[in-house]
Amino acid sequence: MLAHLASPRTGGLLALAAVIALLPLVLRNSYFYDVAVLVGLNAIVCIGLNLLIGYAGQISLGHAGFFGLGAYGSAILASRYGWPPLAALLATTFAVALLAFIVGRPILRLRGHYLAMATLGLGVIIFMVISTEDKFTGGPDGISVVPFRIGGFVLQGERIWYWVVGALLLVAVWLALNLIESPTGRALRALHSSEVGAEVVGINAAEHKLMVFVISAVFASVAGSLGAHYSGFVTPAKVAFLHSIELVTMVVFGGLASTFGAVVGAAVLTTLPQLLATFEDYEMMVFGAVMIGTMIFLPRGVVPSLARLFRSHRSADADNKANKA
Amino acid sequence: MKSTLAKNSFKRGFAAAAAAFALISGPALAQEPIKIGAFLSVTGPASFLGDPEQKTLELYVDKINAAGGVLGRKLKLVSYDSAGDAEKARTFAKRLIDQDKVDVIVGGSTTGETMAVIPLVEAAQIPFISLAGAVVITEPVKKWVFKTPQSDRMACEKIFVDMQSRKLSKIALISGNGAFDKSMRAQCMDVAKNYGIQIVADETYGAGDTDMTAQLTKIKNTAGVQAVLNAGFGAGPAIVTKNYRQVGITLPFYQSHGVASKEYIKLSGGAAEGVRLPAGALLVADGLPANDPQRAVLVAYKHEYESHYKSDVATFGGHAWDGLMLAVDAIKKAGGTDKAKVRDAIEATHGFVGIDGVFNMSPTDHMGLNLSAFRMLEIKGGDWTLVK
Amino acid sequence: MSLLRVEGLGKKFGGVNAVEDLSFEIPPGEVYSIIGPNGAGKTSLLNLLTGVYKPSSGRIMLQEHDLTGHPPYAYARQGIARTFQNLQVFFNMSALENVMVGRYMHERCGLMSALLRLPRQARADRACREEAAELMRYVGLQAYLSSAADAMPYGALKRLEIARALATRPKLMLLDEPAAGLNPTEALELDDLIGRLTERGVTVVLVEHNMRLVMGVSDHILVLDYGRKLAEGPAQEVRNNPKVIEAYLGSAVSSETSYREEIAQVVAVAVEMHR
Amino acid sequence: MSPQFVQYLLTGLTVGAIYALVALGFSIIFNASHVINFAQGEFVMIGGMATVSLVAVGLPYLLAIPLAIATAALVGLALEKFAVEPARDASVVTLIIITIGASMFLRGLAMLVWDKNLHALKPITGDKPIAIAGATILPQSVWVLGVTLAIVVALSWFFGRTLLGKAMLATSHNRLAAQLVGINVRMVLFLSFGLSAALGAIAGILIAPITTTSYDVGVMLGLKGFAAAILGGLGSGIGAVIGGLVLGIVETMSAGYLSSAYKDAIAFVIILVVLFFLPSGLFGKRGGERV
Repeated sequence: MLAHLASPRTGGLLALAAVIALLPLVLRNSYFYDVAVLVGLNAIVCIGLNLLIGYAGQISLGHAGFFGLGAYGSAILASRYGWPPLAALLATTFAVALLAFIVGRPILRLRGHYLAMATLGLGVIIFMVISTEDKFTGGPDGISVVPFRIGGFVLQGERIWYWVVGALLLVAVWLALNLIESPTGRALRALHSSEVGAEVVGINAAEHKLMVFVISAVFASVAGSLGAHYSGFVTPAKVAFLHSIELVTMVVFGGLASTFGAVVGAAVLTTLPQLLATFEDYEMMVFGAVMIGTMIFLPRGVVPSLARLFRSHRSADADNKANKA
Repeated sequence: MKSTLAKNSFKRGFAAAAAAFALISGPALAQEPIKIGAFLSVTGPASFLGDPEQKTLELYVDKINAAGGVLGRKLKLVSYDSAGDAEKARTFAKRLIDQDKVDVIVGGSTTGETMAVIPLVEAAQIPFISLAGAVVITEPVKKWVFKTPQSDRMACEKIFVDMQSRKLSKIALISGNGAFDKSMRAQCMDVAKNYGIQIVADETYGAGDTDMTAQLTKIKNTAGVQAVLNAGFGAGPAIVTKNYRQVGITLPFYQSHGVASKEYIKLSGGAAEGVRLPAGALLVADGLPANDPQRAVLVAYKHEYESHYKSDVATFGGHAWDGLMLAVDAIKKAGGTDKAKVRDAIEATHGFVGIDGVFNMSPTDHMGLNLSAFRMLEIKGGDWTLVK
Repeated sequence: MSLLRVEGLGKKFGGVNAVEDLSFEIPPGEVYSIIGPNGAGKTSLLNLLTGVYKPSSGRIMLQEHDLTGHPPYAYARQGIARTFQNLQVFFNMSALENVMVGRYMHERCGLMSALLRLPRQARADRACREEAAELMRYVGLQAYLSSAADAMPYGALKRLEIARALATRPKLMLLDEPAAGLNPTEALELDDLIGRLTERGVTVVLVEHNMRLVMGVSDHILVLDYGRKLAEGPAQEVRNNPKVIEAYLGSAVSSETSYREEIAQVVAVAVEMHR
Repeated sequence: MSPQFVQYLLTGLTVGAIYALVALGFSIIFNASHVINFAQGEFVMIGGMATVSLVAVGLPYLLAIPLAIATAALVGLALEKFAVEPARDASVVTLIIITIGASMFLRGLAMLVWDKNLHALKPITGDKPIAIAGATILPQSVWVLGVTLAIVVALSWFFGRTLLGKAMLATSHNRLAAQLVGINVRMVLFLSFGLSAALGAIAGILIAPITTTSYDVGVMLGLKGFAAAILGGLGSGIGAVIGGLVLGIVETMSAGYLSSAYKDAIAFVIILVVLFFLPSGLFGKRGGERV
């Protein structure tokens, strides 16, 4: 039983739940809650993106596109056409999944940098459409979004959102961990390492890549929709290439093929600009230096590199003890 | 910049020491500073707005403090760089309200940032003076939201009035795909018919584009065009201006108030000669007649800014001057920092002579400027001149 | 009734024929070896037989199924499994998980049950884990049950690929130079393993340079030269075929195999050092 | 050919030539290291901004330009030494993140060292438009096209005729083999960053008189250069040049004949379509993995 608790699955989930439950003790005011909510939303996107990049070994430099489509889909349907937000969210998510499914098939035939280019291009196209079609999207100035309401209950205020996003983050982590531990997840990891090796044991690599692409798009879209309702406003900046890069950076920073890494990456890189806020002229330089430094000294990302360090430390300890005995 | 940083942290240390001292020596020195919050696009694509705005705020907060502060209290500027990102702006606004507990917010260099923040300031009930241009900010009127710059609709109107007087009725529009450009383009299309103006060509270029001859060639080959209007800021209009001469268009050429800084003339080289644009009077401050109500204010600001920063003054910094001074004026009138009273005082502003014009706020007008705030300028001999 | 039938198979790269007009049949339950000098097209043939390459001409039939032109996973689903000369181990996973991946086809699970980890899914996963462990013991990898794949020695990795292939429950198993890079003891153990595979009812296709191994275990042998069939028949017959002896076994083989073995040893050492 | 078409073509070629120079930089580094250097655009920026600041302190072009190119090359070498070299064995994505980090660092640094303003350079030979078949072209555009052509010729001589060039080429084909025949692969890698930084700087200097320059001018040009390199096929020199020119022409033709608002989107759609049929770009290396 104890061993079960210590497994990364159960133990990690419990630890994350504990962090979410205890964090309000140090969140002094609604500004802190606000940053925490943003961390949660980014973490959800990163968990999905990590399935694609970290586990399946594909890359996407266009995920802000899916995030943005989620945000704008909800914004337009709920605010402009008065749909109930939940219906708008579901319809948007479905549409984004469908889009990912349709474009994913040709795009995912590409490899490496070509795939990077294609996804980047996809993101740019989505961005251009959103910032040009101002009749629907409000153009570069953005669009206001009504608060999220289910039935008579209105989700408003950072504190309520904190718990909602916290719960959703737990669910997202749980889903991702489940998927990775399933035959499908093993298939994804297998094709990351050797596509031909995976194919000859009966895995349809193209189908799996497409599936995980769609899943990651859905994670991004849902987080986008929620984020739009939470902030009450969306601008094309959330769809831009730089936001895609930001997301990939969070994933890599936290650690590829580590679901908790994605959460840590999102947490660090979302709060860092807040810490650097008073040094606006140095912010970009420091941010860049942090990225380079982390990648050089912790090339696997923060969580896996530290876990490895911790493990080797522990096994060295164990060796020492064994030697003494 | 480094010096300000050092200064800031020095000031912070000083403030802390002062606060500690105040605890010992009693209420006489316990005057809390008045906190002015700001979020500006100091970096990023709109830094041409945010940078002079930030510099202006820093300069004048120091100046006011040196002169004894407001109501015997020092001003304290808390400023963040929102880099043109609405999401960042929203979070920083939250930080200003909840964490820094500022008394009034001045800022939002761009419309997107401003609009993202409005729900927050309305909910927190804190006076907010935006430095962005679009009409949507103050139309419809929001209780706690004001703005200082002339709106883009006024820019269009000013241009169209000038076109009317020159009997130009068919025009081509070329604009960037940024927020400022698109908003102005939409406003111009909206009000064009009121002035009998017909827009016969409508071209766009992207941020970072290096050449607009394709769009201008298209305009050149559009039948009946009598004038061209370019809405945009930054490198775009400079490239458009150069390409305009390159493809050999000789029609009257108008720019927007987005290029109202010396930089534009420099960047375009000789190509900017003869270009007209609407702008605040700041650019021609020294050339204004002595009886112009704004002259004294403009000349003082211009010289203060230019001697302190050793760079040309831009109208955008003026927005921040107006924002800060309107707030200070209102705090004085309200006799303190009670938010509701300050708000009411801002709304009651009348005959306030600012950089962007003479402000007359009212419950139905939270900008308080009319078309006279814009002057029609023409570039002659590499400098601004007042038309007529 | 043959298990696998190949008719007029050909594969061109650019203008070069890697495999040309090849026809043969593999009877069920046998060890069928494919030999030939380097560049004879042996690995190309294996790639064709597993769908990794699409043939330029000819047909590949497994029992009554025509698999020509299908993707590799379709071959796997019809019961063809393989190992690789250049290891295709999943180094980002544990050894056990590598074998579990081999069970993939028999773990049909819906996306929803995977995401929600329904009890059924958890049970199936345990069963899969147990069976994979069983297979690892079967190929002699009991010492590596809790190892990460990237922490295993070269010889063990070769057997890991065999275990993974076995996990697909194949009718036909293609081994691409399983003895390359192994030390003599390990190579000897391989004889035994191949023997046990056929006992399990798996038909084995063996591509190998180690003639001792080939002659020891094969029922039929196909000799390739420049992508064409040089000879084919029962092992005994091929061994005594004067054409084969002359063209291949006679002069080239001894020097060639030893050369190859040397290379393989170097590679194995290099792989070890690389870790 | 209508004058309009000629105008679009000339414009497209000028814009495309710049993309081609940036794309060449991508290709050279990719060949040597299989790294996509997302800081390539920053070299363009450094070239332009360094020239501006050197001219501002009174240096003549003849001195300022070589100095600016050298500055960029030094930055390129430093980037390799301090950011890429220490992460040699890291995964592709990790290296991408490192170069993205480097680009942010350099942009931030440029903002501090120089400023946030836009700057223009004086055209090398005036700005009186030249008329060609009813269309016009700026003298500076002629410079862009001419210098690009000269660089392409020089590079093909360098890679085809010089020992160092051949060594770099050999390294790109087979790193291990190159090492075995005694090529100092690490040196090749090091130099490739210097060379491609210099190319980027030249591009930045050439366009500064046309488009103005600023600390963040590299973002968009880097992106377009990457797109051009991919379109042409990564690692192919001729691919980079053709990719750049095609991209430039497609953009201007789209702006001229279709929609100026969607010209970038159209360009990206065309890249996607090309990749769909040619997954390694127009001139990229074909062939899958060996099993």
